Parts: sequence; C-alpha cells; structure tokens
Amino acid sequence: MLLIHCPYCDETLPEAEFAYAGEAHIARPADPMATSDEEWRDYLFIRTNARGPHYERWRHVHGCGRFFNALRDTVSDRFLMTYKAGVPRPDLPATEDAQ
Amino acid sequence: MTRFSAMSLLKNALTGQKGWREQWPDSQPRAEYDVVIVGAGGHGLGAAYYLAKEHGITNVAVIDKGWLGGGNTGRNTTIIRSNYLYDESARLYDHAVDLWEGLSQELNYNVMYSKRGVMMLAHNVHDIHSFQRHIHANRLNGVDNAWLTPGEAKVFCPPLNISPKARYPVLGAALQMRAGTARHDAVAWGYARAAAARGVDIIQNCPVTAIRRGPDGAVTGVETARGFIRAKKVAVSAAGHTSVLMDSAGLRMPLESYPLQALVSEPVKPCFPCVVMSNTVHAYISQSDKGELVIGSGTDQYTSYSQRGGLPLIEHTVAAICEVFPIFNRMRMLRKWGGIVDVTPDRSPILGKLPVPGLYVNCGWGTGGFKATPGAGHLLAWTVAKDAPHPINAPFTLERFTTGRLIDEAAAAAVAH
Amino acid sequence: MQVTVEELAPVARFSLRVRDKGVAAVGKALGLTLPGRIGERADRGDLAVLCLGPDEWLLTAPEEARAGIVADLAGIYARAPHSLTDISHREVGFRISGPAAATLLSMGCPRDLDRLAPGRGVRTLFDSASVILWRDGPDMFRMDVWRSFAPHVRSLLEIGQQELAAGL
Amino acid sequence: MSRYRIPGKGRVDHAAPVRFSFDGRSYMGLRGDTVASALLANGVHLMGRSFKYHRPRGAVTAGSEEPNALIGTSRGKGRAEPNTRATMQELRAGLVAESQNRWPGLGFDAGAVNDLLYPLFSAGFYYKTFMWPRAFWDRLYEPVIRAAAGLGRAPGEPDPDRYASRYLHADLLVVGAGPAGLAAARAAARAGLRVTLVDEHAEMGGALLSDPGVVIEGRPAWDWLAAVLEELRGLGVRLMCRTTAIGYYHQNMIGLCERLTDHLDSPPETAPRERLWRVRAARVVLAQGAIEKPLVFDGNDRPGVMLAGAAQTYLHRFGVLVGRRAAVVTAHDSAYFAAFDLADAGVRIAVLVDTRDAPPADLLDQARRRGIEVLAGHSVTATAGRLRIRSVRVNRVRDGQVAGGRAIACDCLLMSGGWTPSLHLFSHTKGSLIWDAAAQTYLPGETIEDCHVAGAGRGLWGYGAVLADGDAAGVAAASALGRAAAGAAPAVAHDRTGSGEAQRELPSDMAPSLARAFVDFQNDVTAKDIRLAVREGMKSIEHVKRYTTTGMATDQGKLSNINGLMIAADMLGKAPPQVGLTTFRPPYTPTTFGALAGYHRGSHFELTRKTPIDAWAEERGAVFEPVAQWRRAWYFPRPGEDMEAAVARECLATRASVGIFDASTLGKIEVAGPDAVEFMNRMYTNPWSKLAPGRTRYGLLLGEDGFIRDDGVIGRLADDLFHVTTTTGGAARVLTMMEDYLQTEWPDLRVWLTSTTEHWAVAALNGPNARKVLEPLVEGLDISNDAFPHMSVTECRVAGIPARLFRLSFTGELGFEINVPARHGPDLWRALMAAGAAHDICPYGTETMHVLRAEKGFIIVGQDTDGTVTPADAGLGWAIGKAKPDFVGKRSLSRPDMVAPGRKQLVGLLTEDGAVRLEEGAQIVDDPARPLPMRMVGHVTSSYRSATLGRSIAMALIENGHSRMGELVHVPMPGRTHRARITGTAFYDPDGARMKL
Repeated sequence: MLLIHCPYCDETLPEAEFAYAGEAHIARPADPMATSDEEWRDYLFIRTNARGPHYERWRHVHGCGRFFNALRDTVSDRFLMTYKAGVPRPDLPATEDAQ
Repeated sequence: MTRFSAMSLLKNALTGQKGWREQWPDSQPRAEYDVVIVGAGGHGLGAAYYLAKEHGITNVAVIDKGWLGGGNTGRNTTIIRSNYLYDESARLYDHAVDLWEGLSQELNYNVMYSKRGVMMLAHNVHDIHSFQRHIHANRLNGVDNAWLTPGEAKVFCPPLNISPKARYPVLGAALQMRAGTARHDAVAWGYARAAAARGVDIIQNCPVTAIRRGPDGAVTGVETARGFIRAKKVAVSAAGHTSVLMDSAGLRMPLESYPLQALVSEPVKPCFPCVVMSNTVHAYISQSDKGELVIGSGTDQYTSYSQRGGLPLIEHTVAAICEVFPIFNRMRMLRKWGGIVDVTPDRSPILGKLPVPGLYVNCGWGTGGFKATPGAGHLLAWTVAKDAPHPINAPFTLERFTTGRLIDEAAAAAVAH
Repeated sequence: MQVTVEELAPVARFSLRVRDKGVAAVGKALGLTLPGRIGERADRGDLAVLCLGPDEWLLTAPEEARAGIVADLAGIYARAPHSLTDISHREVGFRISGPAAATLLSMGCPRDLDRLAPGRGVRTLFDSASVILWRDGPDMFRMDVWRSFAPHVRSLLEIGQQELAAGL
Repeated sequence: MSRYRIPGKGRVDHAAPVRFSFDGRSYMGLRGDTVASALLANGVHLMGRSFKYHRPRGAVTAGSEEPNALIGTSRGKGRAEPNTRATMQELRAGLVAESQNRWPGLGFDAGAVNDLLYPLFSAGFYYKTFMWPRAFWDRLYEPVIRAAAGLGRAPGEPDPDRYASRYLHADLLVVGAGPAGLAAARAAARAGLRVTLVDEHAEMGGALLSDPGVVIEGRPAWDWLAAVLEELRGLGVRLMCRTTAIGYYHQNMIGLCERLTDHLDSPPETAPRERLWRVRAARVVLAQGAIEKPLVFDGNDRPGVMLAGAAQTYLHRFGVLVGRRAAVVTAHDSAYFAAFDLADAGVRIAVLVDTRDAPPADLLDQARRRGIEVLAGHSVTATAGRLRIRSVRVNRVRDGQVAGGRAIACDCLLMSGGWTPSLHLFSHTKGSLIWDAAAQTYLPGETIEDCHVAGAGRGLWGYGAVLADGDAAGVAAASALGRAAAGAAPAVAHDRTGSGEAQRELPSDMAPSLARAFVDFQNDVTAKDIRLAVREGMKSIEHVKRYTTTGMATDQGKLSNINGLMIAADMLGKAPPQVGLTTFRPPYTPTTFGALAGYHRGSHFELTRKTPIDAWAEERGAVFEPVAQWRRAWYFPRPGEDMEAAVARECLATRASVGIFDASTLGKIEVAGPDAVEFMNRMYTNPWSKLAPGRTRYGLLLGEDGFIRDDGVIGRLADDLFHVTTTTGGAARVLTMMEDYLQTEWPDLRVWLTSTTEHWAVAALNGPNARKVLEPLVEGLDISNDAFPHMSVTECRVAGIPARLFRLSFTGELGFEINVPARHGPDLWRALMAAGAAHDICPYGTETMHVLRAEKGFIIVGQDTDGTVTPADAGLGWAIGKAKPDFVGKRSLSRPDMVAPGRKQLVGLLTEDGAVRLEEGAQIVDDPARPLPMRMVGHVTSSYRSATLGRSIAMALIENGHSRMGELVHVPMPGRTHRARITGTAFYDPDGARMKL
C-alpha cells in the first residue's frame, strides 16, 4: 500500500483513501468536433505508459475528494511529487534519470 | 536435440542421466537475421518455432532482456479456456486450444496440458444472463460451454460452497470441459528447444534498447546491449515493455502496464479437481500437479513496472477464495509473486502489422495471455511470414482504436442495474 | 480494555460548498469563521462546522436549527453563491469512547490516529466504508457513516469489542 | 522423565507436563516445548516423509525454516491444518498431531518404492515422458501424478475460528528480537521513539536463548535478556511474540501475522486465532539473524542428521538431548560450540569432522580438553541407518583426493555448513544483494526503503559485534527522525565468534551417480539433479529452480538456496553472482488464509446495503435479489405462488389499479450552483437550458467513447438546482465521472455536486388509481393532470412529511415518485399502503418493474445496453440535443465504425408462438440451417412473459435491426429453433396515453 501526499490536505496518507485516475495532462480538446479521428483516438486511448517517472492523476476519494496530479516512478513506485490540479506540468526533478 | 522417448529415458536411467544434452544453446547474436523477435516468452518463442517449421524461415533470433520464459509466461495461473463471447475472441482463443491439445507431441516436450475443465461461477441474476449469452454464442461458434445448476457445480467441484445464505451465493456456473491448465515453464522450454533444433538463435540477457528505422521509414533492425542487429522484420512480443520499445520506433501505443499478483498455497493432497473462476468476487483457483492451490489475484489500481504489488489485493483475493471455498480457511499461502500485464482500452490484444513497414506487434493480452500462447505464436509467425494478418487475428488491429470497432468482452459483461 | 460504542441521536447535517469570496460571507451568516484548513473545526454553540475539502464543509446542528440555517444562507445566496444540501438522513452517527477507542478504530481505519488531534475531524475510511471521523477528545471519537453502511460498520465494531473483551 | 530430557534444564516448565499425541500414540512433554522438542525428548526423530521419494525424515532445524518435520495438527471439528512445522508449533494440552505423506504408516510407507526408482526420477523427468500414447495423459498419467502430489491433507470442514486485523503506526519497527533487535529497540526507545519489536518465536531473545553462557553488560545472557525486556516494556515498546513479519511492502508497510491461540489449551470463545497487522513504520530495522546451512553429502537427510545450531537450541531452550552419541561434521567454527555444550551436558561426541585443514587452535584445544576427537581435513561421504542414523562414514581428504573411509557409530549427526544471512524481507523491498566473496554469501546492498539490516543479517558474527551493530541501528533510526540518541554498545564476555568456509557437495569417493546428497530436503532435490539441470542448458538459477524445484518447498529455499547456487555456479564455472539468486517472495513463512481474509468472511465478506423499506419488505415475505451492493425486493410471493405467478399478479394489479415500488436505491445527485444548467448541458446528451423549473426530463449519459453509461430522470427544482437520478449500480460511477470533469476539465464552472442517494427514501406509485391514493396525503398542492402534468417535480408535504414529489412513469401507467427523508421512509410507506388499501394497492418488486418497463420498451442500461451501444443503436437518438456544440461522448459518435452500417440496434422481438419465452442471452441468426460456426446477427437482451399482453415479449440487439421491421429471424436453442418477428419496442400503449391520465 502506497503512501500518498495529498496537496490539498497537505498530509501524507495511506493509498486506501485514494483512487488512481490515469495519466495526467491529457486535456480534453477545447472543440472535440474539430479534431481528426486520429487526434481524438490519441486523446481517448494513447498513453505514455512510462517506465520511470510518470505524470498521473489520483483522487483523494475517501478524504477531501479532490483530483490532483502526481509524478511517480513506475519502477520503484516512489512518488517524486504531488501537486494540485490545474498546476502546469512541472519538469522532472534533476536527480531522477528517466530510466 | 536428444529426442525424448521411453528408450532414451531408460538408457539415461541406467547411465546416471549422462546422455542428456543442452535443450537449447545460449546463443550469441549475429550481425543480421531475417526476423528478430523481441521477447523470449511463450508467445515469442512460439512465433520463432512456427516461423521455422511452417514458413521455412529459420534465420531468426529471439532476444530477451532476461532469461527465456522469465516474464509473464512463468508468472501466471496457467488457466486455458476459449469460452469468449465475441466471434473474434472465440476464434482467437479456440485456435490456441486446438494447438494446446497436440502440443506435447508437437514439441516432444510434456507441457502437461490438463483438460480438467474451467468452471465460471454466477452469483447474481446479471451473471446468469451474461453466462447464458456466452453459452449460446459459444454453442453456435462450436465452442463447448455448458450451464450447470448449483448442485451440478458442487458435484463437479466438491469444495464449492453452494449455500444460498452465502453473501455471494452460487446460482449456477458455465463449464468449459475442454479448458484447463498447463505447466507454464514447460511451454517456454518446449518451444525454445524445438525452435533451437530448427536453427533459431535464442539470445538471453540482451536488452533491446531501441528499434531502428531507415530513411524510408521501414525497420532496419534493433539496438541491443550487445550492439546493433540488422533485420528487415522485427516482431515485438514484449508484454508490459511494449510501449517503451514502440516509443523508440516513433509509435505511441494504447497500452498501460499494471502489476498483477498471484499466489500459491502449501502443497496438499488432491482436493480440487478443476479450475474455478468467479469474476464477480474475483477468485481464480486450481490445484497444481504438485498439490499447491494456484490462485489468481487482480491488478493493482496504478500502472507499475515494479513487480511488487500491495498486500490489500492479496487480502481481498484470499478472502474471495475463502468466501467461495470456506474449507480452505486454514490453508496457508506459501508464496505470492507479481507480473506486469499490458492492457488495452478494450482489454483485447493487438496482434498484427503496424504502420511501420517490417514492424509487427503482439501485445495487450492483459491477464489472459498464457492461454493464447500457441495461438499467438502461430498467428504472429503467419503475419510476419506473409506480411499480412491471418484471418483469425485480422480484427485485432491497432486501427480499431481509431475507427471505434473495439472488441470489448468486459464491456459486454456490463454491470447490472 | 474498555471501550463503548453507541449510536447517536439524529442531528441536522448539511453539506456546504462555497469558494472564494463566498467563504467569508457564508461564515458571517453562520456567525463564525469557516475553518480554512482541511480537518479543522469551528463551533458556535450547538453548531459545528468541519472543513472536509478546499471548498467543502460539514455543518451539524440540532434538528430544530435546520430551518434557521437554511434561511440564513438563502439570504446571502445572490451575493455568495454556494450549495447547501441537507444530508441529515444520509448518515448515522456513532460515538466510540474509552481507553481502547483508538485501538478499536485501528481495526478498520488506516490512518495514524495519533496524528488526529482532539478537536479535529476528517473524512477517511473504516473497512470499506467512507466515514467522517471526529475526535472529540483523547479517548472519544465520533464516526458518521452512510445509512446503509452503518449496520456493517456497527457489526465490525462489535466484533472488535469482543476481541478486546477476550484480551487478545 | 524421558532419558533425553535433562531435569531442570532449559526454559521449559518442568513442573507442567503436557500430554499430546503423535500418530495415535500418546506422549508427555512440558509447557514451553514445541512438538519437535517434545518428540525428541521422547527419543523420536522420525517425524515425516519427503515429497517425492518418501524418504524417512526427522527435524533438521529448531525453527520456521524446517523442511522435514511437517505434521498435521488438529483440535476438534473444523480445526485441523496440514503442514504445520513441528519445530514451531508449541505444545498444548490434547494436541493431536499426525505425520503426513505416508501410507500405511510412517514407519513403513509404501510410497517409499519411489526411492528405489530414483535413477529414473531425475530432474525434469516429467517433461520428458508421459506423452505416448497421447490419450494416456488425461486418462492415466496425470491422474496418477496428481494422486501422488501434495504433503498433508487439506481441511474438510469450514473453519469455526475467527481472524482479526489491525493497522499499526510506529516510528520504528524492529523485526527479530535477538541480540541485535533488542539492542536496536532499546536504543531507539530510550530516545523516545514509538517502537514495535516483533519475533516469530514464543519468546524473545533469539540466539541468546541457545547461548546462556554469554555474559552481557556483566550479566548472564538470560538475566540480561529479562532486564532488557523489562526496560522496553517500561519505555512503552510494543513487544509482540509469535508474530511473523510476512512481507515488506511499499514505503515501509510491513505485514505481520500474530498467532494468538494455537498455543493455548483452551482459548476464549471470542478470541481470534490469528491477527494480521498492517504496520506503517517511519523506519525499519531488520534483525532476523542468519540461518544455518546444511552440508551436502550422501545420506545427509537421515533422521538424526540435524543442524548443529538446532541441537544446541534443543539442549538449552528445551533441556533436550538430540542423541547420546553424536557425530559432528562442520565447515564452520559454530558447530564446535554446539559440540562443547552437548559434551558438557553428557553427550558422547563420537567424532568432530571438520572439512577445513586447519581449524582454529583454541577450538582444537577446547575439544582436546573435552576428549573430543577432531578430524580436520576430512569429509563425510555416507550415513547408514533406516529410520534413524546408525553410523557415519568419514574419509580423509588431501588435495582433492578422498582416501578410503571408516564408519563411526552414532545416533545423531550434527552438521554445519556455515550461516546464511536472513535477507528475505530485505529483498521484498527490491533491495540489491551484494556477493561477499570472502564469506561466500550475499549481504544487503541498497534499498529505496527506509530500512536498515543489523547484526548477523549483514554477516556479522559474535555477540559483541551484533549487539553493537543493533545499538547503532537504533541510534541511527532515532537521529533519522530527529531524536538525539546516545549509543551504548553492550560489553560482552565469553563471546562466541567464529568463521568458516563454504562448501558445495562434500568431497566423496562414491560414484557421483550413486550419491544421494540432498540440497532441498522436502522436494528431494539432490546435487546430482542440479548438475543435470545445468547440463541440460538451465543456466540461470531461476531455470535451475523451476526445472529441479529446488527452493520451491514450503521452506522456500531457506536451507537450500545457497547450496543449490554454489553447485550450479560450480557446474557453470562461474561466480555465484553471475548465476544469480532466486528472488525471495512474500510471505516469509506460510501464512494462514484466514488471517489474510480477516473479518471479510460470510456476511462481512462484503457489506449488504438495505433501504429504509427493506425491513417492511422482509416482513411481507419478499424474495430479494442482489443489485450492486444493495439487496432489493425481487417479488412478493403469496402463499403457494412461484415467481412467475407472483410477478404476473403484481403486473396485472398495477396496470389494473395501483402498485407501489421501493425505488430508494436509485442514485441521487444534487447539482447546485449558478452554472448548474451549463454543467448539465455538457455532461448529458440532452438539452437542459429550456427545461423549466418544476419540470423533469429523461437524461442520457455517455462515456467519452460514445457508448451509453447511464440514464435517469432529472428534475429541475430551480434555475440553479437539479435533482439528478442515476441507475442503482451507476450512482457512484456517475458522481465520480461528474466530479472528474468538473474538477479537471471545467474548474471554472460554479456548480457543486452532492450525493443524496441515502438522504431520500423513494416510493414509486404506479397505476390508474395512483392519484386517488396519493391525493388525500398531499398537502397544499393540486396534483391533478392539469396542475401537475406528466414529467413534473415539486416540493410539498406528503403524509405530513416534507417531500420531493415527481410525476413520472417507468411502467407506462400514471406514476408518482415520492422522495422523503430516509428516516421517514417507513412512515410514508405505511401511509401509502393504508391509503391504497381501498384500491387493493399491490407492492411489487424489481422483476415486475422490469416486465412493466419492457412492455413499454423502456431500456435498462446494462441489460439492453452492454457498454458497446450508442444512443442511435438503442433508438434513443431523440434524447440528443442536436443543437449542442458538445457534450461528453459526442465526438466519438462520428467515428467511422460508429456510423458504419451493420451496427446492432435495439428492436422488439415477438416469437411466432406467443407461449414461447426466449431466453435472455439467446443468439439470433438469419439462417439456422448453416453449419457451425453459425453467423450470429444479434442476441436477446430482455425477455418476459407479459401477463398484460397474454404472450411473451422480448427486446434484442440485431444488426441493422431498425431497418428490418417485420422480418423473421431465428433463435436456435438446444433441441429446437424458435422463429420470431422484429418489431418496435413499445408493446403496450405505444402512444403513452395512460401515463398522461
């Protein structure tokens, strides 16, 4: 069971209170009807599936209820950082090599 | 290759087992191959074997970052079945079962394919409807799958708890007799030995770091830890690691890799004659020929390559087993392990050509890859050899995610309201 | 080890949702300052306000105060748009008290209760049920559970009490 | 007192005899004994049979790593378990123990015939045979193989015991209460940390319990131990015996399994048998010590052959002599101390064989003083004896040359191949292991967890070193958490240090093919098998392990892994690290399923949600069906009625007069805020801007993939307030989906969502007389058709209860849904029943609801749709706001395959023979004459007998169904094929007049 820091509660809490919500920073196109089938497929289905640091979303569902973003190393499962929804995608911490 | 026979066994028994030779050589990579297969699991080794045997293509290398059969092939609960709903899936998996049936003889290697029957439990009205739909579709597709009453299910699997008072009472079951299990390692070893005997190079502990393409966009070979290997055709059969590899070829995949856990109990005398699956309570169980109860768990909720997996999932899985089989409550878990499964949006595999000339993929099997091993290998070999999909794997394209023709077995078993 | 579990009498419960400038206005209408940090609580007489999320508060008050609260906040809606939803009947409250209260809760709550100071409250988990856990004192907790989850939670707590009684 | 027990010696209670039985024979042991120590005290070494060859075996260890002495234990009905370690199971009054994997008996076991066939049963044997003729595998070979499998017998009855679990949070968790663990816990606790110290044994102390002669801080080991435990208790340290750390999970979560009652004569009725602890510790110290390695030589598995350290433990902890005339063979100094202690206790040491040419002089000196003959540079090449060792064959070895041997009589043989640091939990963290060439063993390397290995676990030897290391680990943990801590490395006198050399198989003059030198005792894997596996191309230890099954027995390779690795490496001519090490997998020792399941058994496996009306329905004899987590009244049979009769009656009564239905489980979401209508426009397919307050509308929700996810009637209570209803199973999913879009895509919208599902109890009143029943109960509201038309909503009082009143119909009849606060649900229900009595009001369940809606052609999401159905497919195109620029899922509806011909579309289906009810899930074909596989064009989604229409009705998804009205299709069933005609889905009152009465 992971330990996750909720950026809204500002507490580090057990995974049991959280729900994973998929890759982060995949914004819904502003005008979906203007997208091509390929662009729409990318939005719906294509995922980075990074081996190493992975930008992803979690929800503190049994807590403050907020969706937020996290950067987690999918090899070690370590959280490198978590940040509030809407915050622009931060760069990789220099220390982390991207596998 | 020393052929296994009653005679060779006896001879070796009398000569202190001295006669056995290497089952496959641990090859060094050559500069060029006609076909490079990335991933020496059952699927990849099978593809190499069928390329050599059925298509006469023997200048083939199977390359793995670790030891052959060390991935999901050796980390699953070995359930084999083909009672899928959609025509496409039913044909795909039934093709595999056809090959399973003669595989030991085909490979001269006992893969211990055990047709002990797979029974899927229905716990509510919705399950019943869903199973009936499967059974009717299977019947018209020529796939065996029969409905059992709770009493019949209990006769087929005595440890089953069919009390109507259970939190999830057993209201019936769907049984595929032709389904069962096999010895997972033996499948990889058997294919490796038979492929090597036909001239295939098996290159272990040699991570493939990138797929290279020429100016015309076509595949030119693979970069590996032991240097560049030239090949006009590259087939990637690397399960959870497919996304990373494809990325190097400029292809982004509709895949996510999740940790999948499984566990075994201490070995006990035979007490469990078949395979039982309950998708509603998430319990998957059989007993190995060694006596261990082999139990499948679910995937953790987050993507991961750590092969660790959490305790809560194991707790839930074991609770589910004890709910359906209360007599196992005092049994003990001996060991649990984790694999990495690659899952597509519709939970069906992608098996075929890719937009990149000379590049082929076999991935997205999720938690169900082992059962398809011979079929996947066979169809991948066909697709590579003919540079065109076999009719059976033709629907399992990458394009379906653009056009919307998904093959979604799980959605078809939608939740009741 | 001693611990008692009792079901509490019904109270008026509201889910209050408001943000930005509205927060101060709503607080004013309620006659207190809405606590700004998740887990913090403010009281005014029988009215307790617990901050559950960045724009979410739980109000509890005696049932007879319900109409008053609704009227007070309706009055400022135009100035301070918000959502005030009556959830009085959605939840059932339990009080868990005694020296072994925290131990009993540890059978289902994954949080480190040593870090939940008296006077605070949070939404968390008990077994499979989402609950709101108030710590009213060192050995006194309150747990709000959705109505249909309450029998399950209650029954688990009873099993836990029996374990403690057996001394194992 | 038996002749193997030393009066007054050990930590057992000599004043408290305990009677137990083994294989039907009654024995006497002492309180504090394990089954193994008690049997040994009675001179019994033979405790089990091996897996493959059924060779007689005795206890080889005194701990949880025991591979041989596995027994069945039981105490009364339902309380039996196989494969219990006799070396760990404490004696309790009346314990019934049985040996395993033998027939007819332990002494004479027919299965032992396998032992004679060993030349045939080599590693990988199974893969090479049983293939001819093909058919024999299923019918003959596999059944025979399976029948021979397994050790103990699985339990046959449900388990009456309880199991528990808790979460625990600590600053420091120390695993292992030997000297290192005790020192670590003490240092950290003195610095004020929240410390938990666990040990798998019945009491704490670890190696100290077997070395009472050591003096620590001026006190004999056992006095020091008592004092430290006292101090730890005083410092508030949580001390947990009989507690095994089973696994090390992410971010310092460790699973513990505590055995609470198996050692008790008569446990309290309500006490749990075991408890699973989920510990989250800021820091972890692993002080699990080291496990002694067996030596590998022919006959090293005979009963009476035992690890030297185990013999020392039986002597000191239990006052038990494992024999009277002991031989010792060792590659490590530690066995000398075992020999000395046994000698001092009166055991005749027949010989001490040291594989090393030059053992330490002081040890030789001490041996000489005790009159022990030490044969340095010697090897053991064989043992003799059937059910118990009788003699050992000893050979001199000079520069690889093995001289002829001589047999030396003995009744037990103590062996030591050195020690393996116990790194199982460390490697659960994916921590790296580093090969120490000098010590020929793996030591802990790097790990990402906040974890520290202390003591023998990292290769240290001798009490002084281990205690100092533990103390340092405690200090380090404290300072890591910002607590100043003063170290106090304990002074040690009479320390026992030492070293040794690593061996493969011991040198032998025997033909290798004949040697039965066991590496994995339980699985009967010999050195020869491992060499064969390598010869056959198994070049990684993972392959060797899987091919030979070495290390896969219930001890998980605790005894065999390193020996197996050394032999494989030798065969490959590589250094062990090049061959690898099989990963240790949780749990550390086998863990009871019940403990993992914890409270989640029977009714607690998963909770069952019940509505406020549930009790009333139960009273009324309702039959229930599970829907998602809820249980819902399915139908209300009257005496003598079956389901079909009851449902027919409920349907007719509702259509004829009035029926009442508990709709409380429907999901309800309050959507409130100035931007509520904009939010609804974006989420649902329908247009909402023009829906006036006080009006309701059927809402359709898609996934972004364009497929139907959920539906429900939605009422607009005010400009900025919607009362959304969802399907019962969809409630949580829909709210999550809404929150997701709201929080991450449209955070600018001023709208808030609140689940009110459980705030409201809902009674649905349907039928031509519904208004007559309701009218008298409604206060201050005209509910006539003109004042309160179909699809209206308002707030009012019903039966004196504040209510939200909907006028809508899921049955096709005049209908109302009355929402009242949940606690008032039963009052409302009773009031309606009373008011309805005059109209023969009929309570109905979900089945009748399904039939009534099907007669009207209303779909049920999840039954008539299955996650692959678009609004157009379902004939719900009308529910799409054509003018809206966007809503969730809109874009996907124009993907090529979503508009391509041949999609399956929802239609009605009427069998030619109205008496035939099609099966739900039945498949539909155009030409039933075709051979298999037959082309299927669709399937039946809903099918009922309609009492109202006096015939069966069905709905189906059929390719191009909407353009095939009136066509005949075929439904092949086993036995016969039914013919049915494609129709519209509205079978009853198609123009909907009855809803608008």
